[in-house]
Amino acid sequence: MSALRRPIPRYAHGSRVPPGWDEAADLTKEPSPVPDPATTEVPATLREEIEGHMALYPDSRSATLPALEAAQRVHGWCSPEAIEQVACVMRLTPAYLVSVASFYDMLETSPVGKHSVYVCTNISCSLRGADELYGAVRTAAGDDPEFNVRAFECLGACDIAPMASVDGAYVGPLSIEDVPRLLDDVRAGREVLPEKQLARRPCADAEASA
Amino acid sequence: MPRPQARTITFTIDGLEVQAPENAMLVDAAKHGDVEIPVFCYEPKLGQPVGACRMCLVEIEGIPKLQTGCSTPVKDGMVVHTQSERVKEAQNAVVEFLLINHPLDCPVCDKGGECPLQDITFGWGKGTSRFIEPKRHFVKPLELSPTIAIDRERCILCYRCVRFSQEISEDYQLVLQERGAHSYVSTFDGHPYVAPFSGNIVELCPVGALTSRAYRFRARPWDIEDSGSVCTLCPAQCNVTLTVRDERVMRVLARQHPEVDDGWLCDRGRFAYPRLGGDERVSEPLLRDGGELRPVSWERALEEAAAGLKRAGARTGALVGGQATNEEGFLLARLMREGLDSPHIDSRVAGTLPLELQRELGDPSLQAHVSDLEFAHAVLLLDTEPIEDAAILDLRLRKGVRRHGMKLVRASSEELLNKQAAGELVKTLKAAGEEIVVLWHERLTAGPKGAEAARALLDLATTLSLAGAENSGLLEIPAQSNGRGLREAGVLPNASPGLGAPADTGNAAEGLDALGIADALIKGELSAVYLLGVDPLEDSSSLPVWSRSHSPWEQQRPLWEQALERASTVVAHATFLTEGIREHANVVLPAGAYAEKEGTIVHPDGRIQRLRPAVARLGSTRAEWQVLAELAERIGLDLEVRNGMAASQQLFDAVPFYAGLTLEEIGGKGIRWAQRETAAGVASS
Amino acid sequence: MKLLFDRIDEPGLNTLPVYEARGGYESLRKALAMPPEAVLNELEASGLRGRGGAGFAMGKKVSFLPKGAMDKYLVCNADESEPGTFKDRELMQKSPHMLIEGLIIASYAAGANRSFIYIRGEYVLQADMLDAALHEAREQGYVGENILASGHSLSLVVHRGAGAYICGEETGLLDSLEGKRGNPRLKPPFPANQGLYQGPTLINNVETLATVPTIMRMGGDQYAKLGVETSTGTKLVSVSGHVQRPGNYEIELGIPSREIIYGLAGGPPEGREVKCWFPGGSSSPVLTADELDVPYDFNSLAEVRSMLGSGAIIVVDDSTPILDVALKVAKFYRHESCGKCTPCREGTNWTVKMLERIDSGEATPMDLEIMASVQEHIMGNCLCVLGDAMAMPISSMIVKFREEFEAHMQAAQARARADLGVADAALTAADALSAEGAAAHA
Amino acid sequence: MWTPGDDMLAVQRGPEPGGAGGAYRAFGETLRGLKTTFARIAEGPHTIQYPEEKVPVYPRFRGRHKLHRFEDTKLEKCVGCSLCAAACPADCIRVVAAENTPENRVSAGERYAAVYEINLSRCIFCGYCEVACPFDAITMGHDYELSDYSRSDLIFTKEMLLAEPLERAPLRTEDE
Repeated sequence: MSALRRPIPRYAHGSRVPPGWDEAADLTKEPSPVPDPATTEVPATLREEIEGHMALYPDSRSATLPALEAAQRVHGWCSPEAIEQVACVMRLTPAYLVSVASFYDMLETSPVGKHSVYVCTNISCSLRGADELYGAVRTAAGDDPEFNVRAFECLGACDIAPMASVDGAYVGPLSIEDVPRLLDDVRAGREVLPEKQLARRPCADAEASA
Repeated sequence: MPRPQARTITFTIDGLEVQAPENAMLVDAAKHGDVEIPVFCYEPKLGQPVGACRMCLVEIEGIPKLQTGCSTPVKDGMVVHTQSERVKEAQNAVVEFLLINHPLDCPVCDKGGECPLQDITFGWGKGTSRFIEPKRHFVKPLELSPTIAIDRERCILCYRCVRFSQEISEDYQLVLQERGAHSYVSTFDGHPYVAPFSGNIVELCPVGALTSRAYRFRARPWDIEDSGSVCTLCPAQCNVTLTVRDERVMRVLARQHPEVDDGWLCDRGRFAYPRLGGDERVSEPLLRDGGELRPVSWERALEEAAAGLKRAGARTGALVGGQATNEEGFLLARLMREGLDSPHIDSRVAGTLPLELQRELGDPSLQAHVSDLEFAHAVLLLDTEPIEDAAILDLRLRKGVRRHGMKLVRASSEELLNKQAAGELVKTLKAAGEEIVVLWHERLTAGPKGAEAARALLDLATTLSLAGAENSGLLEIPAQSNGRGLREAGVLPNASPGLGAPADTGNAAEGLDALGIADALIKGELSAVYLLGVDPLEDSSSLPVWSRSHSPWEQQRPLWEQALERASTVVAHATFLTEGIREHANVVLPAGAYAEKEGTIVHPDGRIQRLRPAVARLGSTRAEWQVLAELAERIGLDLEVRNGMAASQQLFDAVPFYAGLTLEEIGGKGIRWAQRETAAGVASS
Repeated sequence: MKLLFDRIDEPGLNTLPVYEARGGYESLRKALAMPPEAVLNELEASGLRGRGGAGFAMGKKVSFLPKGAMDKYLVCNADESEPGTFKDRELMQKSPHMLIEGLIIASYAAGANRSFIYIRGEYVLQADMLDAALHEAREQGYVGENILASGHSLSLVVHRGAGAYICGEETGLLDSLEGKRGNPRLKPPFPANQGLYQGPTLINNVETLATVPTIMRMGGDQYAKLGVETSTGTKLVSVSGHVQRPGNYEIELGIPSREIIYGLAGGPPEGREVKCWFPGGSSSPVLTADELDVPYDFNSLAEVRSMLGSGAIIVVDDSTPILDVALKVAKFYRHESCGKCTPCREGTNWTVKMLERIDSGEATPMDLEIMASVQEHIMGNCLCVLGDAMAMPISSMIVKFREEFEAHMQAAQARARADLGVADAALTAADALSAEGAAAHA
Repeated sequence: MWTPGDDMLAVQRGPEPGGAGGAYRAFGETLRGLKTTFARIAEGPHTIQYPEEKVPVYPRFRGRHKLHRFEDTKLEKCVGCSLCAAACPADCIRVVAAENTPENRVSAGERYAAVYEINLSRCIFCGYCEVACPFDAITMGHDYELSDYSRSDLIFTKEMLLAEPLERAPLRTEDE
């Protein structure tokens, strides 16, 4: 295919337009103020956790991020339902929360797989072959709905480049050969590539480790 | 709280020495020297500047980087350049950046011709763009709410709309989603942005991204004329600019008045206008003929109305609605008292209050300003929910709480009447500070305990020593828009114009109040009723949420149903053919909507404001003063009114504390009579 | 000289007993025995400059806080997101108590009673380590009411972010910590006057705070003797990219950069040469192989129009086209721009599009001029420094590698033309075939 | 400044009155005029028998306006932007716009002209509307037969402007 006739780039949801841009308000819906506690059901553990976070700060609104993170853990993503539950406990409007949630990369505003595999594709990792690694992980994961494979901006582990964060655990340096085992470990619920876990890596500075 | 007083300093801008208030933002200070610094995101009404659009970059000597004029307070001796090469290059760059993703659809854009982005591109842009990549394109326009359309292609992310939602109306419904170049303005999960003040975002938008669906494509700026007037849909009486094309109101915009509306407008005031020219309007005189209202000539209608009223004579009652101007009320009161010898005229929904109390409550030294709601230490809301009773005051109270830490206290008349609770209330208020405003609703004085509550309110004012104090006082929200003006014009059963004794009118007898009139009609003691701009049976529940108004007469509805049924003559001087009028009126005389009227009305804080006709009267509608004068003539009374200004003059002459007032003095911004020398008149009358 | 990394891999260093056995929290006791002003003097005397990127003198920053009784806040910026930087990660993971101790001392000097560690959400392990360490410290009475009977109280919360580079910008971090979108704020007012919850706030990087116990132990004057005059002390340097031994190294400031890249990190792989290197994370203007001998300290790097930044060296060898590096960098900043101010939001987007066009053979040398001019227009005109962070490296690359950009452009054009020729030929052939088919049908 | 002595103008005078010189002075100019007349007799009459015969106009002649449609989609080019009305110095154009809907698509853009009227009794045929139009939707045609019996008939509606004129004015060829 010629460069001059290259296909028009599309977003992950298949549109040429970023998600959300083309969506109108549904006029049959009512406006969404702070949810009514009487009609919004919140799982007791989630409520407890959010309230715990709120108590830590002078202004309870500071707990927004931890609260959204907690809700995402329960619901898998920041679904409208999850947002409403957080809004109900924190006494904020759902719109405020969705605005915050969509700002941050780690809060998902559309449904995703249960296991997150963030492959760092920023400069240091890409210099050492991260783009190929990401391609390999994507291909290997295929359309397995269990996985949420994402190219991520710098994860702060350039010393083990190219690397990935698998459900929060950093592993690296990865080669393309490691990919099948990585996914198998995740599927099996094992620790992923134990020998490549960052947690076990000594400091590079030889004198320091001495 | 003392209002900010800024001292004047001198600074240099573009080689010009300019005087400006200290610490004013450079953008504002520059205006004192006739220098314009372009802005998009800066809007002082929205609170603290955010410095997001970077359009206002200026060079300040002594600071290496360019600074944003919107967020830099001006200091004495500052030397500012807005025309240097560096500044020009930065301005060109920002315009170029903004236009990268802004579509070139000015010909179809409603904002075209009155668009700040167009103006700034023309004035401060380079005129060319080096951006050759494809622009983004997508579906547009999209609905954001029943009244507002959003066009995200045009959005320049200036933050004004979301700041309004979050910091002014504080509803947190409209937010920015995603980040960076993907950011877009939206709501939660496709819920519409429906809020009492949502329409303001259309006016705030500096591009055509947010447009009013009702105004969409109706006119271009060169097709229209602007006409300043006052919205009479609620007692807040916001100042508005009516956009007129082909003798129709096409749009209602806010007309900033810091002492009335602070530059905002509620959605009812903004979007209810299509109703003003709508199908429900009465456009010609109607006469009941064989159980049905049929159009007739003015002559015929006036004859019939006069005949009916004359027949009833002193057994006529009159009810005046809040949309009526002072002049209309005043002329009708004359017609009733002098022409028919009937004192039964009322405009108060809450019923009669002894004249004494009325005068004391209206004491000029006790009256608070609207802006006091923002600067007082505490505001007591007595028997009122401002968002429903006078919506725009809600924003003012929020501003007070948010910006000046004002304390908001709510109480009901029961608490006021309870000694202990009242004591607590005083304690709470005094704890907040010395400057206290009591915002109370007319309903406080309704019912059997009304007079007692009014007395308690006056006692409270004395306890808090509100009289004559700075940023303090009482502020009444009348039940009807022009309630205060009608009372001052003498549209009360127990007072003459200027709250004088009834004897001043030549008829010493006290008349019946609204409820009394209804009662008397049922009992047959009265046989005719004149309804001026009022339908006591009006039901507003069928209207869309944003234009719904609560009829103040709702509670009296069952009584009036019977009363109108029993009345032998019902003359309705009406704008809309509402239920009660359609069912019960014998004669319907068409009246104008506020956009067609001339005359004066009085704001709850005593500000006399002027209504000016923006559009021609609908159909064969005649001016109300003219109709009343002709009616009076047929009854045998010459009101000596030959034009609208004469009616105003008569009113000013009749009310002692309006003495010497002229329409010119009222002007476009109105005047508080309490601040005129004649204010003393209220006590002596 | 290892101060922060001294026996960093000692097993159990992340636990209180091991840390205390090494003399941990002694500095805290020493500091609490002194009046806060004295502690502040020590910090000023040490000449310690902030290790987060801006390099502002730490002691001076503390002294900017208003005096008097009011709610003051101390925020530790552990949102280490600058590409190439991973020093704080290692510190927090292996020696969390050092950070906590430093934070308590700094709070004492600043008179702050509430503190927060804002750690990026991706650092799950490190945040857990900190939480565990904080729990131990609280149990031991190092954090809480009336610490070691000194009268100083401190509450400390580990706050996890959720993935946004811009939250590493101090005011963006504050907004994020207040539960909002992490948009940077307008300055002034500076955080020292109106920061978190509108109160006076001191914000410091992890490494800066972790250095504080060492300074208290050594004394400010002794510490100032390390390094060079304007850049005192030791610094953790993260070396990554095309080097044989990527990782964190603690160096004394002022040593030649070559020593770090070739000496410590082993230099580029066999047979390759250094093409360019970022001395302080991906936001710093790139330097070439000719500039490898520049002393690694704040001022020397500023003299060659670059910066030390967060101390992250990214080495790019000659096997990588410069355009790929530029595109990676620009795409990152486009992704991370918060969108609040115009030049950054639109400028990063535009730059990426222009770079992509160069790569696809649709650009002309004029585009390079436009790109350079766009970078000029971004620099200094933005609300925060994120826009500059893209504009600086990109414009330095255009200056230093202009020929390579032009060559790349020409090669891409030739490639595109060839592709187009092939495509045209194919089309013509297809047309001929269909014409034949049509003829056959007729 | 004019000084009578110095700035004298020498006027060449003809022969004295009387004789051949006198006759030339009396009839010379007439004869010269007649020379042109007689020289043109061979060309035949130049009178145009209007309305049977129309005067051809130059290609850039500005006659009655025309509104255009797109050739392929037949949608109107006019989007009702009203810029022509803004540009019109005689204020003779009135546009009322409306919004296209999927069911009723009139123009290519979002909006279209629901009402488009030109009051030709006011129009001064300056062509500014044509210049102002961003979509080339309005052009000045060549028709100049615009008389009518009532003023109101001279208000041309959108339909009239979109329709082809009944009779076209002939166009002058290059060398005419």
